[in-house]
Amino acid sequence: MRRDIVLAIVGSGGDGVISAGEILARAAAHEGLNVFLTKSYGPQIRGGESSCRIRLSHDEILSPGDCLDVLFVFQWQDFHRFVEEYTLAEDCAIFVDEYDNTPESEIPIPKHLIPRIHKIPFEKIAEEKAGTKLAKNMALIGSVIELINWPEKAVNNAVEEKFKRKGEEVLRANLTAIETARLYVREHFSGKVDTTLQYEKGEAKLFMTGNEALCFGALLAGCRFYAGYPITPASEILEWFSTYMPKFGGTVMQAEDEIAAVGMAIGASYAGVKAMCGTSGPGMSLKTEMIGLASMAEIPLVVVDVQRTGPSTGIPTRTEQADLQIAVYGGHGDAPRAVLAPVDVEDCFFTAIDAFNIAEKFQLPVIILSDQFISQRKEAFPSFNGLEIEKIYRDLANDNPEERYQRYALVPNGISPTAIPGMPNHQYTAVGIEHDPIGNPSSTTQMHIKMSEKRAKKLLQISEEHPLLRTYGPEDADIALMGWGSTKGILKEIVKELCSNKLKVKCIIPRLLHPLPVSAISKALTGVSAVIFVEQSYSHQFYRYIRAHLDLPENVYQYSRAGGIPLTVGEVISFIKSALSLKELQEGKKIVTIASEISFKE
Amino acid sequence: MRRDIVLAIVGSGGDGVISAGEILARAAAHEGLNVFLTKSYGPQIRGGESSCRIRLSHDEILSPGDCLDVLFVFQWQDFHRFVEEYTLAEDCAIFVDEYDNTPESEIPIPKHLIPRIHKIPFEKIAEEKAGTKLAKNMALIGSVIELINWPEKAVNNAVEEKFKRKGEEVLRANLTAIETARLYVREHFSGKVDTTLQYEKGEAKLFMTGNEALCFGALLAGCRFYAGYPITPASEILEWFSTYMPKFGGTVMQAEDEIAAVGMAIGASYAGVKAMCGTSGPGMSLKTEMIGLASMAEIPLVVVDVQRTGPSTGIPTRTEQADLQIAVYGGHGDAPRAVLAPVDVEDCFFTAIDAFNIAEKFQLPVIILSDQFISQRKEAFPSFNGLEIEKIYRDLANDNPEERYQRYALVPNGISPTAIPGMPNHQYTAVGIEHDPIGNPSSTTQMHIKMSEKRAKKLLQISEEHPLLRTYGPEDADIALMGWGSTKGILKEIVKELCSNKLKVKCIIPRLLHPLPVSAISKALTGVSAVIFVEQSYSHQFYRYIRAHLDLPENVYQYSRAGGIPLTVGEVISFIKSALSLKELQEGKKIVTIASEISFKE
Amino acid sequence: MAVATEYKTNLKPVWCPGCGDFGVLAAFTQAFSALGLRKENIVIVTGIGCSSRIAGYLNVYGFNSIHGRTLPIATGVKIANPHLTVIAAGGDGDAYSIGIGHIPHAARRNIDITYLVMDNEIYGLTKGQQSPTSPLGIYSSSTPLGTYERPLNTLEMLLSFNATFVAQAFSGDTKHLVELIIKAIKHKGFSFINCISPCPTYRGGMQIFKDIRAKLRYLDEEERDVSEKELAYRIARTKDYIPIGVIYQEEVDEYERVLEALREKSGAKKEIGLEEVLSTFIA
Amino acid sequence: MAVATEYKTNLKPVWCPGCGDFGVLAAFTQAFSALGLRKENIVIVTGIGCSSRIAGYLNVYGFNSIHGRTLPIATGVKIANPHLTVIAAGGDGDAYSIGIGHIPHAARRNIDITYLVMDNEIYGLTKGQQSPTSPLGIYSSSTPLGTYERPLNTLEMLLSFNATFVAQAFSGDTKHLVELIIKAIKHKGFSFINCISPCPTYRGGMQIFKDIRAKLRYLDEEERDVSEKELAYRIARTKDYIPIGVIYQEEVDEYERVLEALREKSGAKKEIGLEEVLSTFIA
Ligand SMILES: Cc1ncc(C[n+]2csc(CCOP(=O)(O)OP(=O)(O)O)c2C)c(N)n1
Ligand SMILES: Cc1ncc(C[n+]2csc(CCOP(=O)(O)OP(=O)(O)O)c2C)c(N)n1
Ligand code: SF4
Ligand code: SF4
Ligand SMILES: [Mg+2]
Ligand SMILES: [Mg+2]
Repeated sequence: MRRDIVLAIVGSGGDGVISAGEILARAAAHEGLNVFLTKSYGPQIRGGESSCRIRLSHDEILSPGDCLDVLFVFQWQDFHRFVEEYTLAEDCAIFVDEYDNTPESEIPIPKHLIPRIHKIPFEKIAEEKAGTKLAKNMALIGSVIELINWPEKAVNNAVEEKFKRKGEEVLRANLTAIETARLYVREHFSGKVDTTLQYEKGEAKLFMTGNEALCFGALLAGCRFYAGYPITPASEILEWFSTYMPKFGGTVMQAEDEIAAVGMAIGASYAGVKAMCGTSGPGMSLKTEMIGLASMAEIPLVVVDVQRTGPSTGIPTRTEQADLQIAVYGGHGDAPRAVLAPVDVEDCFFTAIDAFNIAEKFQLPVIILSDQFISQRKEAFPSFNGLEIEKIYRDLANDNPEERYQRYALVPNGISPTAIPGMPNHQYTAVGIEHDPIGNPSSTTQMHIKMSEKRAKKLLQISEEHPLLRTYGPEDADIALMGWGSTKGILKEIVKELCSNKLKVKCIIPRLLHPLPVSAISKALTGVSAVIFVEQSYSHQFYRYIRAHLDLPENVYQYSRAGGIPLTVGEVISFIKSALSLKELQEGKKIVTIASEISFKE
Repeated sequence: MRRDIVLAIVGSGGDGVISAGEILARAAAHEGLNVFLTKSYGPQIRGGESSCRIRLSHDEILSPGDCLDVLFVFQWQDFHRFVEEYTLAEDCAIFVDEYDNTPESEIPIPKHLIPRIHKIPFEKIAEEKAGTKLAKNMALIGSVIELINWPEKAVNNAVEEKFKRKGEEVLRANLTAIETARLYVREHFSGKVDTTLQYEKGEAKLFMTGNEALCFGALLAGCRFYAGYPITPASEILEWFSTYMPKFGGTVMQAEDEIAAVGMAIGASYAGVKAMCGTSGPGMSLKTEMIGLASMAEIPLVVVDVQRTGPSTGIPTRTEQADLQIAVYGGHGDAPRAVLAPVDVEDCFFTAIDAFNIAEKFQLPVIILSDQFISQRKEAFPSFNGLEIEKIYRDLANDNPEERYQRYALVPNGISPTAIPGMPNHQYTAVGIEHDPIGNPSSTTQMHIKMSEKRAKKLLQISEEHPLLRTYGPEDADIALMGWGSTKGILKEIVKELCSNKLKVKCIIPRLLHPLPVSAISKALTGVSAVIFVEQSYSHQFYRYIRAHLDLPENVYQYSRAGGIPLTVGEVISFIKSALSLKELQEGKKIVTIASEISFKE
Repeated sequence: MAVATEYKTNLKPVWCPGCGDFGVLAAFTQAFSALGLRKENIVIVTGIGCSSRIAGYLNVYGFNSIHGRTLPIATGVKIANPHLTVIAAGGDGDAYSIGIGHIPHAARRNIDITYLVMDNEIYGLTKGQQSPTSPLGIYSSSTPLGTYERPLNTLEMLLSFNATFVAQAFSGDTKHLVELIIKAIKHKGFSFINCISPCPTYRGGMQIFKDIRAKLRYLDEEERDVSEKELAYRIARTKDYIPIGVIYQEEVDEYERVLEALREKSGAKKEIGLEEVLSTFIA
Repeated sequence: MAVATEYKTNLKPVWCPGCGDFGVLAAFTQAFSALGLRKENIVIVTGIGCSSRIAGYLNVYGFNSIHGRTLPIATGVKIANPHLTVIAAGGDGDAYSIGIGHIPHAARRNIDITYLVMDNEIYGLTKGQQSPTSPLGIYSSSTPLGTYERPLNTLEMLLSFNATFVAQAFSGDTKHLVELIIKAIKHKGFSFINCISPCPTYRGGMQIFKDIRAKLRYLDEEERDVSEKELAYRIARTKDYIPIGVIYQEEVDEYERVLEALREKSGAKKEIGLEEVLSTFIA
């Protein structure tokens, strides 16, 4: 009996792998289980390999799980594409369609696991019971129900939901395929494989992708204008808003390019509507000039960058954390902005709200650094019933100015009350040119210094008022793992793992990346003797960035792996192990003595 | 008698201020003097205030000079615009046109300097002797010759050169105006003002702007394609090449925008021609996506960014050092590039050559960070007679590959021999998508890691093979000033000044900013107990960048002033003084004891 | 109702004496006054260039943005608040070189903004480089041997983009320009005016005003069917004279109206609670 | 002389079964073969999109660059080495949305490259969002209630840019496409082909091939004066049929020739010493 199980389903185009995965995952979320769903595809635009991986647990799920406990495959030839990401557990159970006749020598898994392969006649059941092999994913669903103890009722409901429009007959055929497979499996594998999950049912959970959660957050924060240009993995934001934004009286624009998209959002925000635009790396590169304009003209703006593997076109369908530098430093001149990073699907919701509040309160551009891993996976999390959201709107100028209205007044905190078109007596010109308090162009050094200071003052306030720092693990930890964004999951999992091995380890995850909450992080680092940076960027962008702003303890290690598949718990733990014991050999320090006591599960 | 003099001429539109300054400066350079010429204008597009400032010396000139020794003004009303940048020396001499009748209370200079004002009838002489007040700048030239001991013959030659096309009569009238003014000044001021410069004549020097020197360097390095889009202060590069490039069989393109400009340069380079594009901040923001492409596709490329005051449109005619971050970090993903910064006009020439050599040798984009201060001023420097230039061209693939040609072969040093269209049997596809050695798209994590490593390897080699570090001052200095680019001049001047005050100070100026030559800098920092960063960026971009890569000594100070007028020696020295004595109060350290001995000239 | 001068700020234009853009500034103020528009309900979005400085000289809401991006920003403004009168303005470099990619899209959306391009056939602010409308063979700072790229025919181009209002004006004739601006603002949808606005400093001196004036032909919009596309093309393509007036106009639903219809279709309701939205995503 | 298949690499296209782009790939190889071009003397520059993947499938020099920037890169290539046959290719999103700003300038320069746009009226690679050529009212991933922005007429647009060769093809008729590509490559100057190349996956299924075929009308280029602009506009603007063939062609000096003349005018000499250059700058 297991409390946590990881399974994958692999097939190609017409196999219905993705819809089977979706049905299963959604059903589990309905029963209050924790679910973590990722999908992966081959390079063909259509009809190529496709797969999904589901982790299911009664307890908190922090990562997709390093190894597969259960694998379902329709044909082995489709599996090649996924060997990198689908590592099999030693005690795994593998189920292959009976029709597959790949010679053993060509099965792309470690030889010693071949005996763990079992056959199920998915296609045959489909053909016989549903009259079409298209229903083989239903046979698979039936097998999963039986093998894993998946919530049967919820699954059947989900199947009904899906097929009810296609008529009673189709639905019945599918349900029969499910039931037949279930019975087949019970007959053949009962007691022979240990794949049963143990859990208690709970209240139905929300189940969505990071992109969807982000859209919800934005909508709730009051966003009523979204402009985007299609790009993987941010297109879903454009598509989601295309459906929902008009319902809320808002507007979504598919702009002609990313520059136009951010320009439209700036225009809408200037005119008083909370506005957002979204993209991935290549679009982010194109938006830098406009982000500088928003910073200079002091216009609230939210920009989402759903990072993918770079540079250039890179690998559009894969994840990476290498847009940190462009988010923080992209743009010529000193152009203050804030950068936030959500740490999981649910947090995409809250980050969007934080982003709008910061943008509005401080009148500057805020960049949300999401990534493919967070944005396209689905997670289940409790519903937000009764949640109260603080919604901030920019400070508006007094209705009756006595003198000429000063849009860029040099107020003590740097945040001068703004006006929006339509407000009488406050006509002003927003400018990207350096300017005096009124907004008239000024080219004196004195004015430039004053205005640079005005704009920069916002940063100090943001990091003090919204430090948004997350730490997990014991306060008096000896070792701190530092990471950001989507690596939160594995870092927290590693902290749990190491702490259960008697180490005192915490992880420190800034959700506000820029301005960096230096004092909050320094506080979290008090007493820490070694810091291990974990990130998914070949050039250590996060480590370099933190170094530039923070004095670090003496012992610093970096695990920086280029993007592609997400970091695994295993690879990071083995790095930590070797880093710390290396240290032991070299210096024999305290932390190392502890490290040598660790019994890593490898 | 002086060895060094700083003068300024101030007027408006029709006054001929700039042409007078150009004639004087060029004449001085002809006589082998050191000259440093900057110009400054009011906001009007035409006909507004204009001025130029000339520093003249027998010795090396490192900066425009903090204070004016001599000031010429046609009307005081024009001077308002320049009060920030034209600080008067206590012992200055001021010459105003007799016609100006500004009441004393409205003269925009410190009251106690009013007595140092003298009147010269520039306009009257012009009207009477040349028959037009347009010749008043000639009267000014005559006065300068006499007052400062400016090389008369060379000036007259320059004037002849300028007017010979307008006929004998015009020329004579102008020469008469010069001569009359000269005699007037001799009669009225001889022995009364101390403005005479002492120098020995030498060989004629080269005299040009930084933009021009950069163009020369590029041409010499073999650049035969330039694409630009007009932008202050980089337009002169486009304009210069428009004249010279066709003469050399090359091409210059005025592209439709900055993205097209860099795209064209990439295309030309891909096809085998050394290519460059140039811009300033806003254009740099637009080019980031393309620079990432060049990095990924491994195409040699030189991009010039002549920095101006930012962010956004900022102050187009003023200088700043705040594009460091976008140069080094601009672009999504990990996209290796090199960043070089020239330190003076002459160095623009060598930096262009270094840039092309690095771009070609390592097949990546190289960014040259010039700035308005370097690029638009003119300096005199010795001719390059007999100079031998090393010109590197990219490593080309073997003519007869046995197997399919691998453009992105995983060779040990990461620099795979390239091919250019037209070479038989080497057809390949250059790509911005992650790829295998052949160039075929690949989305595996393994391949991405390998290719990331391949591209990053170049950086290590660049900083080892081309550290391009400049230091001035004693090797065993206690204090190091660190700066880059156009601040070199004042830093070297400050080093001289402080060393002459018994302090042991050096300055460290990396010309290769990225990849940072960490070991060379660390070596230069050995034994240094305090580092003072001096830069012209409100957010300390240079300091942050260095911190991210280098461990610094315990005592670190930063003088980071926003752009506009260039940093002055005086403001930095007074910062240093207060920083070091502050330190003394706080900690009583060694360097401070020395500091207290300094007698600063303020 | 405000008089024309009230639409001006007291900021002194940086323009050269004789610059054509003074005429455009005057025309805008007169048109606003004639239309009785409230200052706070007008927004002018400009790019960068001499001409783009106009935003700062008008006492309305302004946005002097960056080079070439007037249209996206103006589009955002108009959509955010359709009650505003939104003007986009800039130079020929701003519009037809770096900014040209946005024009077809603003035109095909038929967003209700008025786009006035001050076309001086040169880059003024950067000191006289060629622009995409510079005629062949002229000497500019970037073409010391004369221009050699064929200029764009911008009227023809806008017609091909299916712009619903295409006109040409001359800033030397303020009165006529005022009339055109009024028509353009009244037009529902995207209205485009190519306003010939000479740069005496870098393109032809003061003489150029005379040269242009000599070639003008005022179009009579009553006399012909302005929605005749073939005729419009013929006028736009003529080399015999410089056509001034409305070249083409047709009625097509403006973008804001289309969006409103879309919202209705989607069942828009302005106030909606968190639960309502989220419920569909409960598994 | 190489046979058509030799112009193909052995990389398997990622395209969906039935994708129109297969026809374009075949046509290119046949045209290259028919023209007897050497593989190493051809360069194809593409952007990003399903269609842009074509570079990797052709055994010629290729540059699969970034989204929307084929023309600037191809321009650089051609100028750097005028002996090369330079093709730019991409999708309708690549060309008419993000990349549209480069087309008028390539056209007015009359740079000698062939620009072939695989127009499927949709964004294929990003999974089916609308493009600027999507007809009104179609359902796409980004327009769940149907498209509502009027599509561009790209032929009309290219005519207005003064492109010297404007044609339309259908990838379903490879033979005809081959002929057009040959004509386009032979044309001195900028040649443009809008190639209707359906996306059965996201835009109309396999049925769309039939629908298009039913509306085609092949133009007879012998029968009419292809340099008649008004006629060309009429053909481009027709709603009665889909015109296939050369819409317009005229002879204008190509850019490379203009540049060569400029070099001559400037007194070009290939080898020149350091001293010679610098001497003019000695004070
Ligand atoms: C991205 C960017 N590129 C270039 C510039 C420099 N620039 C400022 S104005 C201008 C063009 C001016 O020409 P035009 O738009 O015709 O306006 P005009 O001055 O003639 O009225 C240019 C290229 C800039 N500010 N930003
Ligand atoms: C700057 C940038 N923006 C967006 C994208 C994402 N993207 C890739 S292909 C594509 C459009 C594809 O449409 P099209 O050009 O018509 O080609 P097709 O796939 O239909 O052949 C987009 C928007 C990108 N790669 N780069
Ligand atoms: S340079 Fe030309 S466009 Fe600019 S203000 Fe002067 S006259 Fe007008
Ligand atoms: S999605 Fe459409 S355009 Fe792309 S390969 Fe498939 S059929 Fe072709
Ligand atoms: Mg202009
Ligand atoms: Mg397409």
